[in-house]
Amino acid sequence: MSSNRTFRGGVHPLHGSHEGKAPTRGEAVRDYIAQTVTILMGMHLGAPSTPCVQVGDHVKLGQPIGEPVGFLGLPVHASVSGEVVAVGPVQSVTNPSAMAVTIKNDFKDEWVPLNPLGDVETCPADQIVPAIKAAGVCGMGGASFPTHVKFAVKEGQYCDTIILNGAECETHLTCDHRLMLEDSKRIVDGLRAAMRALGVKKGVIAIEDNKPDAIEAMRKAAQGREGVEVMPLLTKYPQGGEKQLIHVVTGREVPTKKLPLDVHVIVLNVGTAKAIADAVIDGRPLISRITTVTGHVKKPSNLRVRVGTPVSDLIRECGGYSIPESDVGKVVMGGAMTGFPCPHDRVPVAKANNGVVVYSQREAVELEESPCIRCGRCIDACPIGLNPCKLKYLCDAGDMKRAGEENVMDCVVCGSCSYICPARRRLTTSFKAMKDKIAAEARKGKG
Amino acid sequence: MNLHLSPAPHVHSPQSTRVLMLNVIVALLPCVIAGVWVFGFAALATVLVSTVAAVLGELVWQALTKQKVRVDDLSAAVTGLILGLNLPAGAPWWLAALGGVFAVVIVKGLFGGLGDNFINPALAARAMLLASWPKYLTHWPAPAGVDAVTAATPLASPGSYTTAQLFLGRIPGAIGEVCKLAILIGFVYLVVTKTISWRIPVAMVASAALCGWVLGANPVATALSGGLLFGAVFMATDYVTCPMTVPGQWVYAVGAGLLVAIFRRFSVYPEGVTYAILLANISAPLLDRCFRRRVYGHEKGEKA
Amino acid sequence: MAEMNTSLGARVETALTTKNPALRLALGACPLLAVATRAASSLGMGVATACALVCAALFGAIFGKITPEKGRLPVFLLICAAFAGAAHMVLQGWFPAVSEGLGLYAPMIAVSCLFLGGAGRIGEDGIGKALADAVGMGVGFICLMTALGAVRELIGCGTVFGAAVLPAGFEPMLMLAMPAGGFLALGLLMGVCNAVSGRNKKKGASA
Amino acid sequence: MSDFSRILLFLVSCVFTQNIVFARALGFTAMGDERRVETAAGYGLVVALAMTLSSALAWLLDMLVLVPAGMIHLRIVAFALAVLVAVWLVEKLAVAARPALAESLGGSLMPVAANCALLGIAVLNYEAGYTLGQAVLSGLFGGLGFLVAIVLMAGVQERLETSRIPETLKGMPIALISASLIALAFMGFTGIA
Repeated sequence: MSSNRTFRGGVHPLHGSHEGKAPTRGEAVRDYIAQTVTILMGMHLGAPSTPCVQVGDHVKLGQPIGEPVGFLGLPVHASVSGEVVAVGPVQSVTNPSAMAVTIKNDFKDEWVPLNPLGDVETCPADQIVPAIKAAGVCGMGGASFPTHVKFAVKEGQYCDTIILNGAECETHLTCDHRLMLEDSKRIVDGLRAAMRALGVKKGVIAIEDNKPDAIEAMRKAAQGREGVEVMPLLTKYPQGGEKQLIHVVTGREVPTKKLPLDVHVIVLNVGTAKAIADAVIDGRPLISRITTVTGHVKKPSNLRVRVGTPVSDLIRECGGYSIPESDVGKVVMGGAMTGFPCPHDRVPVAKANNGVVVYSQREAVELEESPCIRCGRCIDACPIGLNPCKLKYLCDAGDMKRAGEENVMDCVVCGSCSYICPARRRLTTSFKAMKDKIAAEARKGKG
Repeated sequence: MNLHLSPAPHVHSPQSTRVLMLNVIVALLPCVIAGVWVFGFAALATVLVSTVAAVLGELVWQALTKQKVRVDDLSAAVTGLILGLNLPAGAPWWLAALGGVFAVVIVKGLFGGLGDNFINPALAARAMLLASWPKYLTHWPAPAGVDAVTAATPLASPGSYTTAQLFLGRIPGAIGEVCKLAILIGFVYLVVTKTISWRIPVAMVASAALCGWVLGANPVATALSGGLLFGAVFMATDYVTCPMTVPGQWVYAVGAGLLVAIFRRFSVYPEGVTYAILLANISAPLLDRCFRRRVYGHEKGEKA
Repeated sequence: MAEMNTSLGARVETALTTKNPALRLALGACPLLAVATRAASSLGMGVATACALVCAALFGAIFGKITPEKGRLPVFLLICAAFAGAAHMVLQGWFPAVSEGLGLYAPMIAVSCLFLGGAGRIGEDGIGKALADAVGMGVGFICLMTALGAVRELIGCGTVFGAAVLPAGFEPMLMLAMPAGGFLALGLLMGVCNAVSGRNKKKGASA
Repeated sequence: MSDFSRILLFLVSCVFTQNIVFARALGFTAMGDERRVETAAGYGLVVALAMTLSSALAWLLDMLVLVPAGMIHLRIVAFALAVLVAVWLVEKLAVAARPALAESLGGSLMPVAANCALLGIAVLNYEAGYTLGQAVLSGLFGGLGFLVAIVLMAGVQERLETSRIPETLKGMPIALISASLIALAFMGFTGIA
């Protein structure tokens, strides 16, 4: 089942230890329901939603508690039933004061009335996208882009292929792997719903060849489904990057500053497909997700948790830290290549948080940057074909103009260059900062 | 709990600068051993002096210029070791020491240190020594146990040595370059540990042999004589001074091989590897300009 | 692309009009680099160039006023060439050793003067100011050339002004007598000057 | 030896073995702050053209005016004049043939005359006692040597942009030290042609 399909560049992080996935990939998903959830209003890319409940209110499962704001807005739903105990800013992974609603679970799991559309093959196609929006579905692979916006095909555009991203190239994570094994039919249902919504004839489920069982399971589930195929890909990071995936699957390249739809492709994470299926078939909003908890925890696992569950609950459910608490050096939300470090372990899980990895102090200590030796490894590793070595110099010098000329805006912030650099230079960090700076400048120019 | 907040990626390739330099030192050890076997302990003394001088030179330079002392990245040791192996056994101690200091201070330090020099320090130092004190750099002691004080190198009198002699190295020459077997062991080690790619050494030796053949030299003898193999494996592959992109590296290596053949045939020096690689180093920035990778989503050569 | 096309003329002109005396001195030394290998002959060349420079500056200041801006550089080059020729003839007559050392580089005195005199700016200053500047540059140039020649002679042959000053066992570093050594010596000399003047500046600022 | 191979050897000699910048230390002044390969190539072309022309002009001036009139002591002035005329001609040529190029050269090419390689090549030709044809070739090949030198230097200086060169060495000093190392490498050509 191994495959040669891949892109140019890339790296093989933790290749010697099965990309860090060994401890959790054989573990079936367990349910965990928290006593208290803190649901962030800004879990998607775009303006945070506005809370529409007050302290003391009783909410039911799936009841909207946040109203969408702006073009990229999404509703937020209660992930447990119970009493609202707080509405106000909390610390999230990246934002020290993020608006959130805290609900004390009464463990009754009473649902609000739902509007299921029924079978994905027969339901009215024009109601699929509104259902997805109402369910608050956003990309669950990490970027958290509102899914219904991806489906907004503009005048003159069309989509001919939907790619389901099951590559899971990020290290440590196995939540998509487990989902594909345990819920393969729902994933295909979600893909079919998306295809029907836009009248797309071709759906491709792309999976890295280090997950042969998932490829098998998805092939079985896809049998007899119209236009759906499974495509194994070579195991290499960042195989699951949107641009890389589109190139590998369709042979097309997304032109710079354009979107996948400009080359007639939409890419969805497998978890998003499952959420779409839930929204269409059952009318259920997105209130839970599977999260991989691994690293220095006693019992690395995949947990199906309610949105808003604190990370500390996940770690306790996995038997707690396997090293003394003083030796815990870093708790990362996501995988090793792109994950965000948590400021403390009580931050809540959002819709797009696919994993929690615990590092020891020794592993977490920041390596000292040393001079570039011009070995060219970063150039070979860059999946985009940039010259990170030169770009780093320009970014550190603050030269926005020339960094732009060297195509810093095309950087996908995958971390391959920083990973491979023998001088431990923090290339990706510099590029991210420069991208943000240029984007801010552009916004200023417009506004 | 004291959590670090350093940004992604949170894992790093195990190959640090230091590990890479250590790999080169390990790969050079067979050459050192072979040199001692061929020329006796005078060879070891020369190599040690230049290595110690390079390391001390870097240490003192970095301390004087108030930089962070980074001798522990081993790059100065590699430079000194390679320079020592490029000298004749029994070269005066001050010559080896001066070469080591020139390499790390003038060729590297003045430009900013590791990674900032545009030309290979060990080779530039050798060229400096050859220009300044030519009599010591063209005086080749005979291998230990051979009844002569000095002898003609294979390049000066082609055909006087068998292929086996050339390969095993009981011939006059620079300490590190004589034993091709040792160099090949080092080469395999470097390729297996992914320290270097096979590309530059193979392309350079092949190009030199082929061009030499066109100019009337025996290709096997070309490949096995003088410092070609040593230079191709250990010096042309210097990260800092070779092109960074793969197509650039091909052109660089083929060009260096061509220059070796031309120098050996036409110049006053019997050996041209030093100059060939130095000239290739100088063209490397231009090659890097010519051969850039196409950026995803851009037409070839298109600018943002 | 705009930046890449920064006008060539402007670039060279900066070299000709720079106000930085150290840079002007170094640029002036470049044409004579190949022959400045001995302290004595370098001193001679320095003096000859300085004399030519002072004369050229005087005439440059006079003619510069009446020449349109575009014609200043050619006029100054011709003036420099005339005095370089005169200086060369004087050397040939009175100091044949220095003249021989110059060899075919004698005309380069003209180009040296061009840079030392800041050719692009001639005619901007009055005669008095131009003369003072030329004398200053001339003295500086004599010092620089002597230092350059002395350093190269000391390390390249082990002598200074022809006198052996280093122990008998010293083996001269031949490279210093070659162009490669000239570039290196001048570069390092400039670096040392910058370091020293930089330190003085810092001291001045803090005092 | 055929004419062709003689010319080829002369070419190799002028461009590499006796490179006007690295082997004769002439014409370095233009490289102090050259940082872009494109500009360097344009400048090198202009100089090469001017060198060819000034070689011819200086030879003609010497043989047709100075020697017959017994004014050989005015050689330096005459050669300087030849250089100025050559540069002036190249400027006119550039404006006529490639207006865009001329624009990019900043209007006036006159400062190019300050390049000592131009005066140097005229004197070299005279010292070597070349015929007119030899002098023109010497100017052309010497100019190519200058072009090679300035492009290589510009490549190196572009590369050094990212280097942590000490403040006191930035600019001219490090350019001189780089030229020194390149000159060392060019010694490999010794004995060829």
